[in-house]
Amino acid sequence: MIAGISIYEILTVTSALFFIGVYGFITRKNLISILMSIELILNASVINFVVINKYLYPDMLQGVFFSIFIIAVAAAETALAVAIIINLYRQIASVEVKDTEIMKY
Amino acid sequence: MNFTYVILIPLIPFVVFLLLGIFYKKIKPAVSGYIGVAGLSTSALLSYYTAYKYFFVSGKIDGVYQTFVQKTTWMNFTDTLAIDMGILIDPISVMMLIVVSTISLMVHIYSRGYMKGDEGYTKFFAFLGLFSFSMFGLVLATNLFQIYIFWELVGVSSFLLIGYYYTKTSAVAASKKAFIVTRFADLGFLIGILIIGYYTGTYDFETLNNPEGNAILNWASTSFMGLSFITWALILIFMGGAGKSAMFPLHIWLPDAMEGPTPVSALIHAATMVVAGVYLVARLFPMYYFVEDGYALNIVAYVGAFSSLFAAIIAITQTDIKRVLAFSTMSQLGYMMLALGVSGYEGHEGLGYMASMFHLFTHAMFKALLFLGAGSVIHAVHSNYLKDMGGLRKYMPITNVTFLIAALAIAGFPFTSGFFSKDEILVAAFEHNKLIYIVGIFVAGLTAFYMFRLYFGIFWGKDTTYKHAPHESPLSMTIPLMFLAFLSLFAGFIPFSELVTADGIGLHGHMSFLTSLEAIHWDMAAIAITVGLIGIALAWVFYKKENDLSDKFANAFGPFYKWASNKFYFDEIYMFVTKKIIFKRIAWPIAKFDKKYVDGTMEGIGNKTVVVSEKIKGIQSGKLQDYAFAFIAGVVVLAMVFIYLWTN
Amino acid sequence: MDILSLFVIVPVLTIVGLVFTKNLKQARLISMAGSIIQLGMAINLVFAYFKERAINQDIMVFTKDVIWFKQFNIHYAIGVDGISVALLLLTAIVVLAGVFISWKVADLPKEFFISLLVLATGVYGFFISIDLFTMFVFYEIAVIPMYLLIGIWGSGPKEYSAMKLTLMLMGASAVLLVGILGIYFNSNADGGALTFNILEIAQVNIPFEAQKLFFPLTFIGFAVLGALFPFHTWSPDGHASAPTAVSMLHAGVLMKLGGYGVFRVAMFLLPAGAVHWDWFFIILAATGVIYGAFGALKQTDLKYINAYSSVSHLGMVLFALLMLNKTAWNGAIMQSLSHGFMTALFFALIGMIYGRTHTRDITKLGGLLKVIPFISVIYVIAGLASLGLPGFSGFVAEMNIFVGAFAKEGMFYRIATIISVSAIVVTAVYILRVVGIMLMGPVKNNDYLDLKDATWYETTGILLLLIPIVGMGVAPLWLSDMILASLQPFIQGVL
Amino acid sequence: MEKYIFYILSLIIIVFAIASVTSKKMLRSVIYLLFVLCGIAGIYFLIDYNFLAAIQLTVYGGGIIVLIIFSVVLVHHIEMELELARRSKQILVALICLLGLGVFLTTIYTHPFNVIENSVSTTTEDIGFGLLSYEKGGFILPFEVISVLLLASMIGSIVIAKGKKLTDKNETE
Repeated sequence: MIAGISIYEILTVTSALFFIGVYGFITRKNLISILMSIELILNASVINFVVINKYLYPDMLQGVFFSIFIIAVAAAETALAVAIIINLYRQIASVEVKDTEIMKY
Repeated sequence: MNFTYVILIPLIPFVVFLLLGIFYKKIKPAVSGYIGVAGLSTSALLSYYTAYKYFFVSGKIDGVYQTFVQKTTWMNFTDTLAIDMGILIDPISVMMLIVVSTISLMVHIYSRGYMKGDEGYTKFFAFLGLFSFSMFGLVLATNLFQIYIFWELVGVSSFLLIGYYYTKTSAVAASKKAFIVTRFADLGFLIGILIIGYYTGTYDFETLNNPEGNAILNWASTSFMGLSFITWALILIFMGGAGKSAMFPLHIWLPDAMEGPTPVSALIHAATMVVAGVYLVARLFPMYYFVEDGYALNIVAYVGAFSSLFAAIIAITQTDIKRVLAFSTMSQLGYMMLALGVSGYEGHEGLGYMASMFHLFTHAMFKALLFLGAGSVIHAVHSNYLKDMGGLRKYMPITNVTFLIAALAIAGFPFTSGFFSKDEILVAAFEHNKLIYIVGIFVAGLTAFYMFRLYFGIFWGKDTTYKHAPHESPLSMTIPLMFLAFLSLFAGFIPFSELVTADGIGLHGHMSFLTSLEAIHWDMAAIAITVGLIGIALAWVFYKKENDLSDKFANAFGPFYKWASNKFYFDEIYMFVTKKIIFKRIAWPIAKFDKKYVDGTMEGIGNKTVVVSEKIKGIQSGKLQDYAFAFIAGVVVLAMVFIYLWTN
Repeated sequence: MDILSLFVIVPVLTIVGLVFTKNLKQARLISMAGSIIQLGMAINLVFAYFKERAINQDIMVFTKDVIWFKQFNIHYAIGVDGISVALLLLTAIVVLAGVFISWKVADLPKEFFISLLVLATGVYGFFISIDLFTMFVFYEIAVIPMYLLIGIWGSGPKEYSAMKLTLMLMGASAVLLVGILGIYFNSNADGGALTFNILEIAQVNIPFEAQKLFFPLTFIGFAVLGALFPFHTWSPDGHASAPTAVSMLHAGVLMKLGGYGVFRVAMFLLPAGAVHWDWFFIILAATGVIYGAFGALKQTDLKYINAYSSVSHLGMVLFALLMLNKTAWNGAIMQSLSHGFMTALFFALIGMIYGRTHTRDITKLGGLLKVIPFISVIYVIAGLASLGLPGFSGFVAEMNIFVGAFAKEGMFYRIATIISVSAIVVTAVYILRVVGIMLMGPVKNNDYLDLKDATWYETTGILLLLIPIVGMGVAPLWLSDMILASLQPFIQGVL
Repeated sequence: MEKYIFYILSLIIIVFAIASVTSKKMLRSVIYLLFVLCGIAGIYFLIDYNFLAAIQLTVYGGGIIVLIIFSVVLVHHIEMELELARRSKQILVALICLLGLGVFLTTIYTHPFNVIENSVSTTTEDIGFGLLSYEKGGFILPFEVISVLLLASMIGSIVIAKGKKLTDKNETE
């Protein structure tokens, strides 16, 4: 519990963070930037897990566990993504989204 | 009275046509000639028998020539309206039977010599058979539709025969022109028929022509643009007749039609088919006379008079002998039309009608003779042009004499056949309309002049040296010439005024050999004879011996002469209309329009579908971010919808 | 087995037989045998019809009704009247002639004849059906093989043409289906059950509003197949690319489905709609008549000329149908028949000329009358028939149309009639233009000098088509009376 | 006091998050992200989840950011300017995001949270027990699954990053 701060304020911040992530995800043209936006989104939800755990169910730790899992998965995901990006860069010498559209057909 | 056998008259030539047409490869040319002649002879004999029986034995009841009709239904339009096929016997149809069968027979005989050695010999006789069949059918028609049917058939036979030398481009063009121009005229005819059929409920001549009948009495019950519908119909029908009879302005096909073999010109384009228009007006004469007080008939008169004058002027300037004759034909047809136009119906009033038919008859004889004579000359000289001829009288005595007789007849020399008929026409015109009378007299003079210009040009004039010395034609060709010459000389003594009149009652109470002589109005005749003789004399001066008088004369007229020799540029006008306007301004744009807009629209729909599908495909871009955007936007919108709108 | 179902069964059996053939010879023999049987049946049907008609005064005779799909009350309902009998005869003759003309089809003969007969099956089925749904099914059966026939055996831009033709006709059938369903769902207007049966629907007074809505749909749906202006553009391209026999069948028979459908469905079931809309479609039809004629004037490809001529002639059919009286309708049916024979003959002849000279461009041809006289003479005859010369079928049909159309009161109809009548002049011009350029005149190409005239099978095909043309033209009475008698119930429906 | 710290942290998070998604320079963008992550760690400290905060700092701030920086350095020039989306698209997306934010916030503010006042502090020990417990409410199975997942992703990363096959294929083409 943060003294003087209600759950609403924290959720407001995470919501904002979430949508900033969404915005970045859609508008960025670079695979790495997109990856970063995803991190923002993930973080926003992680905070939510933690905060709700703390404010509403202080006796339990599920929120914390989930946060840990999410961080772990995020790490794995980032590692994979970076691998893919590097591979892609070797193939086409670019990590721009517009150069990676050939899969659609 | 039983006239059923008359049906054989058209059917025999038709059988000849089928026989020669189907087996045309198997039959030897010589045999086909005999078959044709034999068929036509039978028809001719039957025609003469019919005429004898009708005119002198049983046609008259109570002093009036009756109309005999036998018919059968051919096709039903409605319960009351039908096309019948049948035969109609009345004075003019019987007269026409004689004309057609006589000329056709003569032409058949003549063609055996003229066409000898031609590779299409059998085909030629087959076509002649078809033509004779159609012409007989036309003559015997009992109703408007039947006459229309045969009208088209003679048109097509004419087309086939003009285009007989089908490898010659000019012949093909001429045949097309003839068919299309007359077809255009027939359009009017057909619409006229439709109007008559609708407003009177019948196509039968008998019913239509009955002066007390519905069609004539009730003409005023309908009106359209100031005239009765029936009048319009009659004008349109006359348009059909004008097309076939080469009246101004539908005459342009006739000169070109001379591309056909000469016997064909004699048969179709001088003696028989071209008079079909005259015959048609005569056939419907009571309607023309009674409906709207002869409004349509006046048109007939003026058109006839004008065509007559117009053609006569052109005829003077032509150098192709067949074209001179063609314009002469047109001029004489105009004469017949004007005679009909000035005629009344009953008794002496009907003089014009009788004169017209009389002239039709005599004209058929002497004009056929002229053409056949010209054919004989062309056969010998192998040219159509006056400049290649001259002094032929020494080589071709029979042709010379017969041609002279025909020329005298057409010029109205006293006591030849043309003299009588022309005299009657002028009298009728004088009594009815002075203007037309003056035109008639003037044309008579012109006729005499150009005919003798032709005659002197061919048989006298300069002494041309020929590569092959011309020689007289074979007997098969000269016999018809002589026979027709005989008719041209003496046909005038046939008591026409007794036999062929509008109301069926003879103009004079009695009948004798000299009726015709008695009937002559000598005061009138004197003028006509004088004018004719002046024409002949002028021709004598100009053309008897080789001199340059005629050239000087032509130069004096200058541009007018040039106009006339170019037929007043009518061909060019029509060419302009068809080539420049119809083809360039209508057909071509329509073809373009079709390709570009109508088809383009349909294509456009197809192409647009492709374009739209491309666009839709673009939405499915494969770009993750676009999908994400759509996803987020969709979620947000749906969330809003669910939260705020569906809150019960 | 009833006499009408055989018309569908025999071609199907022929197709089955064709499946087992091995080469061209066998394929054409089987097809010929099947088509001859078919023609025999058609002729027999004419006599049987007259016999039956004498004792049976129903609208349709030889009716048979088998329920096919119960939920929607769809039946396999068949029956004929004088009109269908005449059209069946036309179909049988044209199909047989088509088989003869395709005597020497080179590639995939078996498949070719199978497609041809599938087409024929559809047409036969269409003419005998009196159930809207069955009719529609057969209609589609008839249209689909066209795609294969043109796309595979065609010439020139065949894929394009096949695609265009099929798409436009399919588009039309979509519209048509809406119309038919509209009729179906209004067929209980008087309280009965929903039905597809034409005769039953004809007894129902479909509400005027519905008629107003569905008449144009039904009309256009069928009329596109009848080359209604401005939906005719599939026809020139389609015909130009199609192989000879297909052009014959298509122009000769398939396009008649349009007129027939308009008459049997649109006019018969929605008479009030017809009266309401007639002015609009008369404008289109009359435009088509004159427009097709002028369009033909400027073409140089023989098949295009003929296709535009078909637009003109079939425009006449639709025009006559819209005049809503017996004489005009009689003319329309006769014109359908006449045009069927004539245009099939034309396409057959064009195919022969093309097969010999390898060009359809009239400006390159000339003087054919000298080298292939038989074909050329028949071409002239066909041309004369087409321009409405008395003694041939075209004249009879056109006169009925004109007399009927003229009998319709009102200045508008009169003017439309006169415009249509004037097409006969234009027709004469374009026919004679072809005759003059292609058949007459000097021989333009010396290679043509040793062309062979028609072979026996070509002659047979030609004569098969020529005889009815002349027959109808010379003695129209029995045919026109047969049709007129069958028109009676229809005209009562309209007036 | 804590209150103000929270506001400051929030400010840092939001501002640097925005900076991170709009910056044209790649490396800067990554650094901004690092600040955001640190800020989040601060929040964890504030609400007394120290262990979590530590993880956040080590895994995110240490591991992931370093990974990303590596990849950036591998594939970019440091000073390269990034291409941004079209202005219209940016605005559109921003609008949609604001709209979504609005929906979120209204939902959040209209929802009555059942907040329990407490000052329970969690030790790392609790977390360790919870994670490895196989009793009711224990997370041993997910823990194992995650470990397998991590292994799998590790192998996967190596295979993909090596990219031998694809390169071969490209060469043969």
